[in-house]
Amino acid sequence: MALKLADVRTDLHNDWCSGCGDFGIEASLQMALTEMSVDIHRVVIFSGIGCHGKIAHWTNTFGIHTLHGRTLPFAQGAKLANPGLEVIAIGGDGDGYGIGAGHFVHSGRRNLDMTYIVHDNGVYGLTKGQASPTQRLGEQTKSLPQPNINSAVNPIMLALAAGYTFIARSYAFDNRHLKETIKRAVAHRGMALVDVLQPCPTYNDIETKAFYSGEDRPDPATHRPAPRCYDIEKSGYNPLITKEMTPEDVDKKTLEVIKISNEWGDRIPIGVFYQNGNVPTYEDRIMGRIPTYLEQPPAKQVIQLQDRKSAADLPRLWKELTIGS
Amino acid sequence: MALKLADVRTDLHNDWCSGCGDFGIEASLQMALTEMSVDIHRVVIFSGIGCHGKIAHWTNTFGIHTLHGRTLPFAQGAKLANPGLEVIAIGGDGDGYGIGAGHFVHSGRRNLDMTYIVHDNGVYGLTKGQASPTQRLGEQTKSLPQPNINSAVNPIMLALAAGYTFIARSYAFDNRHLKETIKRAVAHRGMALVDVLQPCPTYNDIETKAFYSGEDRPDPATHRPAPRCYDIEKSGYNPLITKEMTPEDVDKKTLEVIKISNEWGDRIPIGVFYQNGNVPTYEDRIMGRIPTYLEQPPAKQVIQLQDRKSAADLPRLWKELTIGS
Amino acid sequence: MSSKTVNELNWMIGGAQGSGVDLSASAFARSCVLAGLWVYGTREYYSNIKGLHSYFEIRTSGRQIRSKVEGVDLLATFDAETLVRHADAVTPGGGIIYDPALSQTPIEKVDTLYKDEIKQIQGRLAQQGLGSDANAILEEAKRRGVKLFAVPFSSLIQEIAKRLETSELTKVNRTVNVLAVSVSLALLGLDRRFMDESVHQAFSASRKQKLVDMNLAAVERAYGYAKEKFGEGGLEVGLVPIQSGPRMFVVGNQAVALGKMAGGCRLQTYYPITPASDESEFLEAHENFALKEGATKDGKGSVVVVQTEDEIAAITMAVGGALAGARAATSTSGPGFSLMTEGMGWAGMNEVPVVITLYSRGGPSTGMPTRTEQGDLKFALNASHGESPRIVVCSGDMEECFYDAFRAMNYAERYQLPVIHLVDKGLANSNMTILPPDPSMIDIERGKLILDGGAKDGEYRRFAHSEDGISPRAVLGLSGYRFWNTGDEHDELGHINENPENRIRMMKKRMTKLETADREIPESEKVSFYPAKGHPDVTLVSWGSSKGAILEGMALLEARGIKAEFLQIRLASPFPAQAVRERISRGGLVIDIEQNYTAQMAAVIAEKTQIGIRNKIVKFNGRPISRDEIYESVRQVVSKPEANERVVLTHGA
Amino acid sequence: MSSKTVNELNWMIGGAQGSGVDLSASAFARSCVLAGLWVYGTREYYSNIKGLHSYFEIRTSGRQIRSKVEGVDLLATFDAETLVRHADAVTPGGGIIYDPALSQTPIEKVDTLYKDEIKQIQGRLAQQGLGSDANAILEEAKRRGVKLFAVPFSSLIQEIAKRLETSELTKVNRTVNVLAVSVSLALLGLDRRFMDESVHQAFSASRKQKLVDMNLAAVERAYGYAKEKFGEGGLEVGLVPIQSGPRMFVVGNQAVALGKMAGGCRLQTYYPITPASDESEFLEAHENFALKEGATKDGKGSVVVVQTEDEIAAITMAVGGALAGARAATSTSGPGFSLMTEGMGWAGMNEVPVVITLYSRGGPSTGMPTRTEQGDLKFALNASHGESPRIVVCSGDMEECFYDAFRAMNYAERYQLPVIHLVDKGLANSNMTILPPDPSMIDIERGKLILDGGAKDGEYRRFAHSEDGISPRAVLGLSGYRFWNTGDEHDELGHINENPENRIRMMKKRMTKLETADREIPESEKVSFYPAKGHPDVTLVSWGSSKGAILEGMALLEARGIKAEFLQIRLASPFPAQAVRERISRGGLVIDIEQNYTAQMAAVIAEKTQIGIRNKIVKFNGRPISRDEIYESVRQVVSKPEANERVVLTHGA
Ligand SMILES: Cc1ncc(C[n+]2csc(CCOP(=O)(O)OP(=O)(O)O)c2C)c(N)n1
Ligand SMILES: Cc1ncc(C[n+]2csc(CCOP(=O)(O)OP(=O)(O)O)c2C)c(N)n1
Ligand code: SF4
Ligand code: SF4
Ligand SMILES: [Mg+2]
Ligand SMILES: [Mg+2]
Repeated sequence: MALKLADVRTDLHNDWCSGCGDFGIEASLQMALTEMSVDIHRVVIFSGIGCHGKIAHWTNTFGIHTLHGRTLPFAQGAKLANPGLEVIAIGGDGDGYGIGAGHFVHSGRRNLDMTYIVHDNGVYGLTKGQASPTQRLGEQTKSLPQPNINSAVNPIMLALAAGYTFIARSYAFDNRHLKETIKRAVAHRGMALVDVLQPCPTYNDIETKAFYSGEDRPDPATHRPAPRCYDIEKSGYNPLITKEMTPEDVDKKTLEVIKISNEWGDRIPIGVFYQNGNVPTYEDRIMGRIPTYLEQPPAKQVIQLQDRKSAADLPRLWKELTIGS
Repeated sequence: MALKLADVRTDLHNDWCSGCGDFGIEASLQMALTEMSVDIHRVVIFSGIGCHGKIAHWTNTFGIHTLHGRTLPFAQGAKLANPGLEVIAIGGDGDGYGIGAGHFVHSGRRNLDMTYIVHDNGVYGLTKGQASPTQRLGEQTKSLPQPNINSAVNPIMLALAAGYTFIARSYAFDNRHLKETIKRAVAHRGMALVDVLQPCPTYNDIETKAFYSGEDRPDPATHRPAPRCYDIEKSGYNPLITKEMTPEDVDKKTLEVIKISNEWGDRIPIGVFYQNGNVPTYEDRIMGRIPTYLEQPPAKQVIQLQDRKSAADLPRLWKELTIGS
Repeated sequence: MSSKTVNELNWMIGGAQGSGVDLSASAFARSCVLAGLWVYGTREYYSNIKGLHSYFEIRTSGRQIRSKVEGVDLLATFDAETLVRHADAVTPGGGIIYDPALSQTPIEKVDTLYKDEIKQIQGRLAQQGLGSDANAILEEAKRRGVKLFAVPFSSLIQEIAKRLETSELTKVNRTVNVLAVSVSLALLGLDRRFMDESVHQAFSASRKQKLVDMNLAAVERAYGYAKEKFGEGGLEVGLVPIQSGPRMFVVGNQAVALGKMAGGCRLQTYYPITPASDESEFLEAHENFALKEGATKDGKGSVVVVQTEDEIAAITMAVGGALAGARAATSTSGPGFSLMTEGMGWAGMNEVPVVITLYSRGGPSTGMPTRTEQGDLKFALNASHGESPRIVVCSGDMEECFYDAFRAMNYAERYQLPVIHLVDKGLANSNMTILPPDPSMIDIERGKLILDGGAKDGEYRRFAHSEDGISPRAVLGLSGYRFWNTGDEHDELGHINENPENRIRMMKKRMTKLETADREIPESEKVSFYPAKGHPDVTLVSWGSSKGAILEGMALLEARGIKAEFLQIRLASPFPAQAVRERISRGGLVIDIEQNYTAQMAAVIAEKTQIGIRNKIVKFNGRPISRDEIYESVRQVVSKPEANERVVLTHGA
Repeated sequence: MSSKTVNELNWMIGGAQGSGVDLSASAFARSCVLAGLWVYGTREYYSNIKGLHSYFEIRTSGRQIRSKVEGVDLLATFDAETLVRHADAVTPGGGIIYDPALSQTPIEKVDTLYKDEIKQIQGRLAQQGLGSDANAILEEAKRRGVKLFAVPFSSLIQEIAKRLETSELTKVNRTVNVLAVSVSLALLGLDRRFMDESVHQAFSASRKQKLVDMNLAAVERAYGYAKEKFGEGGLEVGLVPIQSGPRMFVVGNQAVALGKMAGGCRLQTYYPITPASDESEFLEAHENFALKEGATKDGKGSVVVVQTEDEIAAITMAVGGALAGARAATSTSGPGFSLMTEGMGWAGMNEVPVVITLYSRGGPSTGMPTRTEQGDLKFALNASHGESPRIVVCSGDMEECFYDAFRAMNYAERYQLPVIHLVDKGLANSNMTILPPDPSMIDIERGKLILDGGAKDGEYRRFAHSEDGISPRAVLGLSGYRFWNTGDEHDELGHINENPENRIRMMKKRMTKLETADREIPESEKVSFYPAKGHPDVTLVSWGSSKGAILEGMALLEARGIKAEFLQIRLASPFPAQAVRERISRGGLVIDIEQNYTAQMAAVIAEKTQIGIRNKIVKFNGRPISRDEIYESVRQVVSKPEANERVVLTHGA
């Protein structure tokens, strides 16, 4: 049964500021959900704390609105317990790259088969506009008393260093691109990052919608605004790491990813930067230890017998600890 | 007055396992301290929790043995309060790249003028040998019940992504190289990382001293072991980012760093990978806000008058809050 | 005008978060203050940036006031939601300002109301045979004797735009706030010049003359309209200017920030969190300040404010700064404090002076980030594993926010330990007029800090044993005073030591400091006692922001013949067991009043004095306690103590 | 042999950490167990990997024993440090095995002694007119009536090497442990075959026949040497085999791991920390296990153990797993628990069943990581900001470690909240023989878990109100039962809701679950009561690992005519106030016994019952309480209660 958008939306009042890029992300995510061939009952959205976090409530799937910065470990716990779930974790840039940076790094090292979408708006929205880790040094968005004193992180490079096997960026108001990117991220087997450039009209008066759509720089020919974001894949870039590639090829690709990811200003790259399906997922790795893991993951195990007694055959196990007979 | 090694050593019993690479690091650090032209009274060692952490007690400077993973924020706090201190933070790989990964990333974004030395032994030593974040996927050091299930982080690349402006690697038992690297790191204006490959004879039976010194691969000519570590700078690599370089040049250098940092196995690069003195330090940035910061940093401010009353002229400040007269 | 209650009223305005209601509220309050009056303002808002409902109550009076009251004398609205939510709070004889254009709005169309709320309101109206739109709400109010003042805001705005010959209607639209305030003040009879001045002060910072002009025009038009249509208005309350000396108009977290600055705080770390970050941002905005003459040559003082990556970094960075000799502090609220516990324990173990301002908001977990609560007391007292000393100070009003923040810096350094300064959101986000505090009331006391640091022979022992448990303290970089720190148990030098006897001495040393503090801190800083006139019928015990409501509630009780005394607990650790035991064992019927579910202070009292307080009044719906709730609930308890062991207060929208 | 005390002795061995002392200790214990005896073994070591001193005491008996005792009957040493540190613990009539080659070692050359310790020992010897080396220590012991057994370990080793014709002397050197144990057993008169078997069991896992042979040779040589030189030995204690049924020889944290497995735990997250990680590693080593017949077709069970990046991830990942329906747990000790408080609060707010095993070690901060303490009780009870329900279970012995771990999994799921299972390091690292616990004593109770999950019409309300506060619980992925969670206050569906009335109901709902738990959990799981024979002179109140020492101390007291009863508190939340009040108000002189500084349980009792326990016996030097300390200190208190309000125990090296 094909899902309609209304099926994946709750009827709650959405309290984001008007014009917020979060609306674009929400719409794209929800459209992706209707188009993906995944059983909607198995989808779980995890979100962090920040404006973005409320997306879990606006979306009509299981929705777990977690703690500031902790989305990823919560989400991984659920996925580990039941690998049959389709887990989509959603974070803010303060949430995910700021307080959550440690989890961000270590999630890459695990490579669980799940998706992480980050609302990247350059500010801490819900706490009234402090600089987030993606805001550049010396920039001064609206609510800052002084120019930003910290250098920015490059999430793409950080993800690469951490071991993410699918790394993409999209733009909140490029509905089509974002939706497709989310679908590809979910389809990827392994840990996928989608960094989404998200205008925050209330607090970020630098990276605005007008900035991204290039309203300040009309195309000389058409006189229409020339958007800053360009799709790297449309420009011929291929993010795929294949089995056939030599280590040198892989190195080369890695370097390309970083080079492109450093672009900013008049040309802002979006698209899939990196995709490597050849790294064993954490699920694969657990299977190496527990061969029955996928059929009987923690959440699906039988823990009691008919008579409610423990199903574990412990006396057998603790023979090794018992002396005398 | 020139310092002797004995001056910078305490007379406590050192309880590291015999053969531990930590001894090499301790010796190199202490030698560096005697050779550096820094006032020893201003030197403060901060360390984390792990075997490495005890180095703060073996060294006869101010020594602050902090919490697991929190060395960097403790150290930054002291440096911020008194930029006249020479702050050397020391961590373990579990401590610094594991639980402390978040602070690791954000310290790079600040670029305070200090040094961070990491004892990189591939294991959690003090808790009996669990895999640390630098242990490679599928490796199985001595005390692991199963091969390591997580991919390794590449600290060099992580540091680069985080914004460290001096990034080096050395080897615990290459005393001369390590000592010089530490001196250069301390001399560098900005946040400096020295990742030190450190054999843990007790728990890491893969990256052993024999491994690093290449005992398994004698040089065909000399029949002597051919060490795996090679000094990239001796091989003609130049880590310096100069003011004159174009953004393209910088990109190129960045890519080179990453490429080299991925080498492992028979050729393990050590040396300074990256050095960029042109990024304003956090101290510089504060000066942009508080012009008197360096002369009167928080720790040096006069907070009381002769009569012990508060030195702050608040009534002047709170005029803006007062109505009526 | 003789039948009017003069200079004693409660005004409310509401509207969507981000639409300028906060500006309105402060313009109203400022006008009153300029007229010599005293104000007490509270603020309620959702954890949301724009669009959800927020409202402000400004209580104003000819004498100093310290609490929220029930009942609104004049409600200013310009959206349907405010009308729907708050009309029932207006007292008979009071008034409602509303926009007639909105009166047809169906209640279910107010989509920022929760479904349950809509149902409830509709039910209430239906019972009275009323319809289900804003009009019904107005009708309901009218039936209760509330006066209605229709103000067609959009036509007034159009008039203003016309007069100013501007086409920027969206900008003029924003004057709706000033219009509502001005109509209010006109109805209350306050001379226009105060509002003019208030507008000047509010908008001159923006340096846009146009904005000032536009809003002045709005004031004029609103006063004109009110005079025209409502004449004297017929309200039973009014405002007249009076003579007053200087008063500070201050928000709770500003008072804390000022106290910290006075108290010598020079490094503040923080990670953004509601409602704590306002304090750090205020400090940052005032990072450069003047020193008194004679302090230094250049007279320049400063505080370094650092936004950290998380609260773990915030506390450990502050501790690092303190080790280097700076007076250092951090500010947070519950979730952040949870993350600070490990770092705080390290500071306790290493005897580092550091101040943690803990703004208490609705918990548990993310809870209700913008609502008030006193739910963190027992956590603050017991936070961090193992046993380490800490001082916990609880402020009850604006002045205490200032003085306690100052004293906290002193306590930390004198006793070389972490000090937790507890401030409820109800205080932190409220504003009120107070007499300017006097920083010279308190000396800066640095305890056993080694200030000279001349070259020194022999071993410096950072943790030297002493009778009072406190050792001379050197700071990092002090030549000749090298020391070590570790979170492990350590010897006097600070080196790891697991010897069992050393352990016993060191545990004792650290815990002894709390006994020393208990001995040295004067009782006046531990408890405040407000006696009844004559033998008390009831002894109210409480702490934190309930103070104002209790003090004013006591006056009402007394008027009804109930003599109440009040014991305010200000220091929760070391706990003033002796003082508390004496007071509650010789007073009247003891009632514990707290803004949490489990009556945490009562639990602490039971633990420390073995006296169980049977009667409790608690509130935990996230809204502050009002004077009238105190009055009513205490009366209820007094009338039948056995039947009212636990009274749960429920007021507040 | 008739004058010998048979099967009732305390043996000690010491040596540098990492030199195999742990192996020796377990070989000794295992030999005893194989001989049908019961053992209780404790382990003391530094926070160090190799080189610092560790020692083991193995108490053995013909009947089940449950505690540490003072006084060593036979001390086996092969390094100078052990001699220097522990010779004074040997009782007159006991013996010391030592290497004569070490007897010249000057005490100040033992560089792993702290300077203060050296000074103290030298002082003690000087007072007796003795020198300052190991010989003086021996002489001191001899004067006290201790028998000395010189064993030239290195020549024995050389003999063995010769016999085995091996040149790997470093490997043979390692047999020193087995030599020392064997000499001990020979002196105690235990037949060699038990030690042979013990060696087989210990080394056969390594699959190195050579190793087995080498150690068997050592056993033989040692027995031979002892017979030769010492004959019957003349010790006043001895061991003889007895008939016994099966006994489990288990370490505390293994008992917990087994309890969790039985209790259905299938996801365990952890971050390495002493002394908790042993439990997780045991689970990981047994991640695949068998199921009982009829459970599933393939009969294969498993537990996924995940080493996380920190404790914040450990708790939140476990919570994520629990949401998906797995029984999930995490294990940590103080520093890690400090980091878990925020995540635990979220679980409380969202009613997620999760178990946190909290191994209590010396605090505060890093403290004494390898030493025992009961310092985390009040923190566990109050951890996390705001007010959220939790159950806190405190285990007092091995069996309880098992059953409580099982029950904790049940409590968590029945009441849908976090359960903290408190286990002292003193228990976690001790080993003892117990009767194999019976998992079928407890049913798996999943409470209101929705198991069927058939397609369902209408809204599923995860937080539906109910009388007992507990709502039917669906898990992620259950078709037709979509739900939401948030750390914010929420409505029945789980969506954010700041309405004040909703708030009151939801707070009440969550806290009501604790009342429900209090009602439903049988008293036998809340407190254990051990009556005196006849009216008690004293009522001992305690919790956790002090239990064993108290029970055995009571027997000694009774022999001296002091009738003691014992109330063990097992559930600290919900607190069994009624039961405790009754017991302590009608018993004898009440004495609170705890292994912490502030007597935390006494504080909780005061809070919950308003009864202040005046007399306290506390210990906080990191070493476990012994039977004899209980005996002596209780006698002391009983003899003069007023003069002994707080007795601090100081034993242990
Ligand atoms: C531990 C903790 N610290 C701080 C906060 C306060 N807090 C709430 S939202 C937020 C920032 C959100 O920024 P971001 O993650 O970028 O999300 P956005 O609002 O921009 O979508 C913070 C710091 C919190 N909830 N928990
Ligand atoms: C919050 C916290 N979690 C866990 C621990 C336990 N712990 C002590 S040392 C250590 C690991 C140390 O490993 P690493 O940092 O690599 O240092 P090494 O011992 O290898 O030098 C851990 C996890 C702790 N002290 N604090
Ligand atoms: S503050 Fe910014 S991010 Fe948050 S809802 Fe408003 S526009 Fe969106
Ligand atoms: S365990 Fe490893 S790292 Fe630690 S002291 Fe021993 S050898 Fe060194
Ligand atoms: Mg953001
Ligand atoms: Mg390590």
